[in-house]
Amino acid sequence: MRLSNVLHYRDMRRYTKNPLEVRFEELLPLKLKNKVSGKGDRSKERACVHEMSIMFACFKKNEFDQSRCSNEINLFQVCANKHHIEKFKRKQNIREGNISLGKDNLTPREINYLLKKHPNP
Amino acid sequence: MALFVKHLRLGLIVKHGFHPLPQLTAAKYSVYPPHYVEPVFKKQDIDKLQESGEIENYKLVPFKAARSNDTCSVFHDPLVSKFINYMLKKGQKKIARQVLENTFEKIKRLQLAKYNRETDPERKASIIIDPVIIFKKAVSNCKPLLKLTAVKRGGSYYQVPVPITDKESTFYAMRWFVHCGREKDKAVSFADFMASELINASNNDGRVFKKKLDLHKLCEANRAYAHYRWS
Amino acid sequence: MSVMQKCVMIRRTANAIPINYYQRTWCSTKAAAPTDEFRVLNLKKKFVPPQSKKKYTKTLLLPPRETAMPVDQDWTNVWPGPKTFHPASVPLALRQGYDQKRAPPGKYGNAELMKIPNFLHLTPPAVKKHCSAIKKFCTEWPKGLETDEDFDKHFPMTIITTDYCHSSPTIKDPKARIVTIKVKLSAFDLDKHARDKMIRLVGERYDEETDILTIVTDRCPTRKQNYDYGIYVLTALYHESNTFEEWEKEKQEADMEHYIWDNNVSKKAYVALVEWPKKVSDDDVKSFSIENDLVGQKYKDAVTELLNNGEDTYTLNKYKEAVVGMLLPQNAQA
Amino acid sequence: MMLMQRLFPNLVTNKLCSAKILTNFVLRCTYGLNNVGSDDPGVEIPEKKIVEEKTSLAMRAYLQRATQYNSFMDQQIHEYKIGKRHLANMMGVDPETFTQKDIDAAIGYLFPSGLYDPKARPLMRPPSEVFPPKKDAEFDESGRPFHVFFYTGKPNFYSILHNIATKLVELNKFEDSLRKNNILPDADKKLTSFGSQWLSKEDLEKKTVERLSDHEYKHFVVAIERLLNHACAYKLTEFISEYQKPMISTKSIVESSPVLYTKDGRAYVTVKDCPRKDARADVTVYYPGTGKLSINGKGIEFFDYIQAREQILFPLLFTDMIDKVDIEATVSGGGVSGKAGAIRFGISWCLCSFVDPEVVERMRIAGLLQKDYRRRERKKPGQARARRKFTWKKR
Amino acid sequence: MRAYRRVCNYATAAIKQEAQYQIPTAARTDKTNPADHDHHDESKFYTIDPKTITSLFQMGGLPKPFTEQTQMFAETALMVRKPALEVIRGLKLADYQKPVIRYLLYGQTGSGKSLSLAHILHYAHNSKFILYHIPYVPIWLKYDRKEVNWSTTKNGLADIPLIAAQWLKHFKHQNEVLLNELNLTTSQDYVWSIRETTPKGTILNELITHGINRAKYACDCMDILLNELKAHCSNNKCKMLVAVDGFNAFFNEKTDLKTEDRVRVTPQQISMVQTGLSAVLSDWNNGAVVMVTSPRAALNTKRESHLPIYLCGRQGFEHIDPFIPVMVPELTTTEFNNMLDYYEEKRWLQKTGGRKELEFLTSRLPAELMARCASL
Repeated sequence: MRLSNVLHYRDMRRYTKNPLEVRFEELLPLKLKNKVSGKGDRSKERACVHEMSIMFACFKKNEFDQSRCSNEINLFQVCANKHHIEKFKRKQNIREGNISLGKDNLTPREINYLLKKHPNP
Repeated sequence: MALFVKHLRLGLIVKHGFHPLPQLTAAKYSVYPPHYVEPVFKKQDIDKLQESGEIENYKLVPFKAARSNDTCSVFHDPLVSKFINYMLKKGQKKIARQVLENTFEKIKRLQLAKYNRETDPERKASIIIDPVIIFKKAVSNCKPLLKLTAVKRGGSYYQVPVPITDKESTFYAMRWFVHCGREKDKAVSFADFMASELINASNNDGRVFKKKLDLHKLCEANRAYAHYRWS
Repeated sequence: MSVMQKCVMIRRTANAIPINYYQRTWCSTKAAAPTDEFRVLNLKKKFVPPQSKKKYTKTLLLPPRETAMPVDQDWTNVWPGPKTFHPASVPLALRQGYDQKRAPPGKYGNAELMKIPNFLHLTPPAVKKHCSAIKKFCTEWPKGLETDEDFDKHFPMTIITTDYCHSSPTIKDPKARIVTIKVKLSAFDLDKHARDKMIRLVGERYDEETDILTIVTDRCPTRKQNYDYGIYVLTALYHESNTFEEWEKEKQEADMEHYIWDNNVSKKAYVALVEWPKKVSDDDVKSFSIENDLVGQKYKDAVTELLNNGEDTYTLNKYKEAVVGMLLPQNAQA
Repeated sequence: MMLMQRLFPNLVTNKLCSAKILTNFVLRCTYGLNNVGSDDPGVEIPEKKIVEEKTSLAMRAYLQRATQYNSFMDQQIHEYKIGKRHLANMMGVDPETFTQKDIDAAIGYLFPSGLYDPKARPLMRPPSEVFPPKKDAEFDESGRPFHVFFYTGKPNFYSILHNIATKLVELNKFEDSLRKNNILPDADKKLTSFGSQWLSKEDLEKKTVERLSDHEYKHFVVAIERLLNHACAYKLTEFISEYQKPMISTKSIVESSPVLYTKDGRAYVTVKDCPRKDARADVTVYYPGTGKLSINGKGIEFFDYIQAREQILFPLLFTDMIDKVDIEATVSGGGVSGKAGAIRFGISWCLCSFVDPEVVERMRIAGLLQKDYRRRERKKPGQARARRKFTWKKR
Repeated sequence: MRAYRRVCNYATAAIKQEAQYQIPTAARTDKTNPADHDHHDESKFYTIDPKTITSLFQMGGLPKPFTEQTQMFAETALMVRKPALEVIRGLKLADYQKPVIRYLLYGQTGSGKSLSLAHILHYAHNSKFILYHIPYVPIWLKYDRKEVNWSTTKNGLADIPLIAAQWLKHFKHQNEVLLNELNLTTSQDYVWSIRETTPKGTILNELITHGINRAKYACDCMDILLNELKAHCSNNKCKMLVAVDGFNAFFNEKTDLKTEDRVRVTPQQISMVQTGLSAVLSDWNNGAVVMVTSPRAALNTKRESHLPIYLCGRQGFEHIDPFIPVMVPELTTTEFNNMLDYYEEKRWLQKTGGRKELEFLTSRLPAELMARCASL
């Protein structure tokens, strides 16, 4: 529809002649959809990759002697642990269908759920 | 009418469509009802519970029966009994336990010989003779930090290093020990082989320790794929 | 070539015949005229409406018998003997079966109720009635048999048989043939030898604790035969144990139940010890007496007890004491 | 209900239908009345003429069903009462004093069934126990539902959810007011779910007289847990405890075996038939003792296996009673670990009578007083063992 | 995970404890000569010097696990226990003009019978007894690809020449010094074959050497040696102690042995067994006999009880009657604690505490205690 409108020669002419006369046409409904894409859910950066690389660098320097890299190892493990717990929590939330309350960035799943409940008028 | 009912049922599904299904499929094998709690059979643990006052919470909670290898004895060690379970074959726990005890005896013999040979009193004191401590040290020395998992990306599989939990790494270490013990020469007994292996591992040496290093090196080589992993 | 042709031919005929055959038969059956005249080929047959189905007349069903039963009826007349369950004649609101969602099925058309046995003919009033009916055949309770001791005294033998009661009309059961006879051995009045022989003959059937001999017979097909056999066995046992056979004299030390020190190696050893360094012969051993020898008597007692009562800490200690007293008198004094 | 409403327009157009056909039709599509239909062929269920004016169709259908149900129940009760009198007569007892207990005994005598499950045996019970209860009318004569949530289809269930939600809102308000006055809710009073569990789905179904789906039950659990975890939930203890049930009966915790005395004044306790796997043990513990142990007349050397010995030691060590008691045990059946487990169980229960209740509680936490129900798992067809599957071969 | 954390906690706790713990020392006695031991030394350890050990138990006599342990501890320490003291006291007090007194040590498996016997042997060795010591009878009778021949001299009996030669070596090793000192000679001529004879008046040492060299005649040599020694003892020339461990194996129903013509031999059919049986007879004086019955020496169908008559049977009882039965009981509490102290002193037992547990688990049997402590 949009294409046909744009291609319509007469209209084209009209538009080009006097830009002030351009009339607004509502081609798509002027409201947001009740849905967001779930693609942005997963962050591109994997967890703890940075810590891992630091650790590997240290390993390389010290020929894989763990005792000399205890600090790096510790950091990595703390990170991995934290990530693991977070993952577990997230999974549990999904399983139980929990919705976080009073948080500013919601996951797409939560947004979808809320939008479904309270759609745009 | 039947058609209508069908629609109705469909409607129900649609209604709940975006709720994930509860886990109905997971088969429950336990004979105890789900609200039964694992027993706390070590006296120290119960004392700890009592000190923190948590014991009040368990007043009305039913506990599962203690299993037949649990005891509050001083000599009982959960890690050791776990290791026995890992190394047993066809449920022959009696034999597995016997073999591990022989291993411990052997460790003690070797260490005692070392101890008696040593003349310097300071060094003498530093020699650990207790086989259980040696065993624990060996296991903790052989625990890997990472593991490799195969992830399919663009039609080919990549070996991706992934961090692992503490439990899993303990399991890996113990499994390597068991496999290493099984790959030994036939002329050597499991106990002898294992004893030397454990002592070596406790000194950051030996086959199992090498295996861990190999894994780490492989992980290091594949670290470029780290961002391929799920989550 | 010719063979093949033949085959084809055969096949054709094989195809052809049945069709014709059936057609013909069809014709013949349909056209079978009742007349005596020639049969006529009726090509344009008229439509004959098929015979209407036989109409079933609804049988008149009487209401179930239970509805007509008065509440104070005599049940023993309604159900006099063993019979399979019948829902209409049992006036109870029975149910049997298990269904997770529904109520258990009722008694009508419930085969489960017919499968299980019932004792509807043996209700307490029925039993009472039977008893009162046979009461006239009973005799008085004999005097002097009031207590159990009297009973044991006058009737030492107990015979146990079992009758099986079934819901089915037959009362036969293969287990009814088994007869158990129980007797107290003390009732037999046996002497020492006979009693010993009896116990040896009977073997496991004798219970030492209660002194009861139990004989179970089940080899004959009827109870009477089994009973007779049991009694026969008991009689035979009694007489056999009372006879003293020639070979019983050959009984040796090893067969004896009791250890007798005097004719054993132990005495010889003791005599040899006392008489040391003299060599002792068998006659010396026999003639040796320990009448005045306290140590020897103690030793004898200890050995006899050890071997008769079996070894345990007590008898072994006693033996040790005796032997130490004998061999190491200095030690015993100290 | 919606279903019925959808159906009724059809019926309205079909005015020629007689009342009888209508009842039959309705009967088929209502929930489960046919299940309880009389199995007596001779009984005709009397039908009341229904006043067709004013009343709504739904009400009419309901009334029909109700009368049908009531008359059916009346019939059943009548049969039961008559049967009871008959049974009393059969057994030669006075029918006036004939109780349900006597009925059960008499039925057990007359119809001796060896069926394993007692539920499957013949029975004669009052109909109120046999037939499940029905919901009462949910709307008035003009078809107006009584309940606000009538059109949800499961009014009782949703009213529970509604109650929970309103209470939650109230609590929030209460908490806000507290916080405004700078009072924090009391942390000590916070409720916990220890020792109790939520009503199971079946219980909730019984409570609401409605069939619930798994999702709905889950919703309920989520909602009430949220209520329970609220900081001010202690205000609603009663409401919450309505939907809780205890995990163990308090009776089973306290009860221990009675103490008996020997002739020389020693206390002893006997526990018989202690189970573990196929083994059964009878254990006697004498209290002032010196640590003697006899298993089938032998000492600890009855068991070669060290783990079995440790098992027998376990309760004694746990209660520090090794050289304070004498133990006698006879055990039969089963294997080595089964025997040891059975004796362990027996010793633990015996020791209960000789130690403080505090130690008994500790023993319970250590899992010594719980019967071990685990048995060998059966092998399944299509599998190599109990759980092990055959190796997967593509072809 | 939680379990693992718990594990780690324990480990650290154990290390901490060790730092504070004072390692105990076992009670020992200074008297190295068993003849001096009396009831004050009971339940204490005494050390046997290595020379005696090599001369006495070089070729068997001590249980294998015990020898391994002594090697590790670099000393041989025996506990002075009541049954051994009792027998030694008997040996001291006995009237040697009377026929020999027979002692029978019995007790449960692993209660320390063999070590008590070792103690007695040490005493006998120190007080110049000739030791006629059979280390462990079942070794003779167990299937070990042995060569079994029918005897040429005794009808119906079988020889095990190699084992007999081995035993003669053992005998020689134990008694070489004493035999040289005493200078005992044979009392008659022995003709082995046409070319080999042992004339009257030969020293016993030579007889034994002959037996060792010509294994064919070892069994006969054993028998002759016994008879000679018995005669010498009766003539007051020497004293002899006959010690038989695993005595009840003489009365077993069968052995694993087969002759070359594949006939199964019973123990009574073996000439060495007959010699052993004649050694314990009391037809000689100036000596003593100590026997040990052990359930482990019996066939594995007959190990229900450890009492002597059950193990030896009526026949065995009559053979040795009258004898002094000496029970070797399990350890007493002081003995038990001393034993554990000893192990801790030698760093063999690494875990402190849990003594009550060990007491219950092993029912205070020393051998079992040793096995239990091995992995702790």
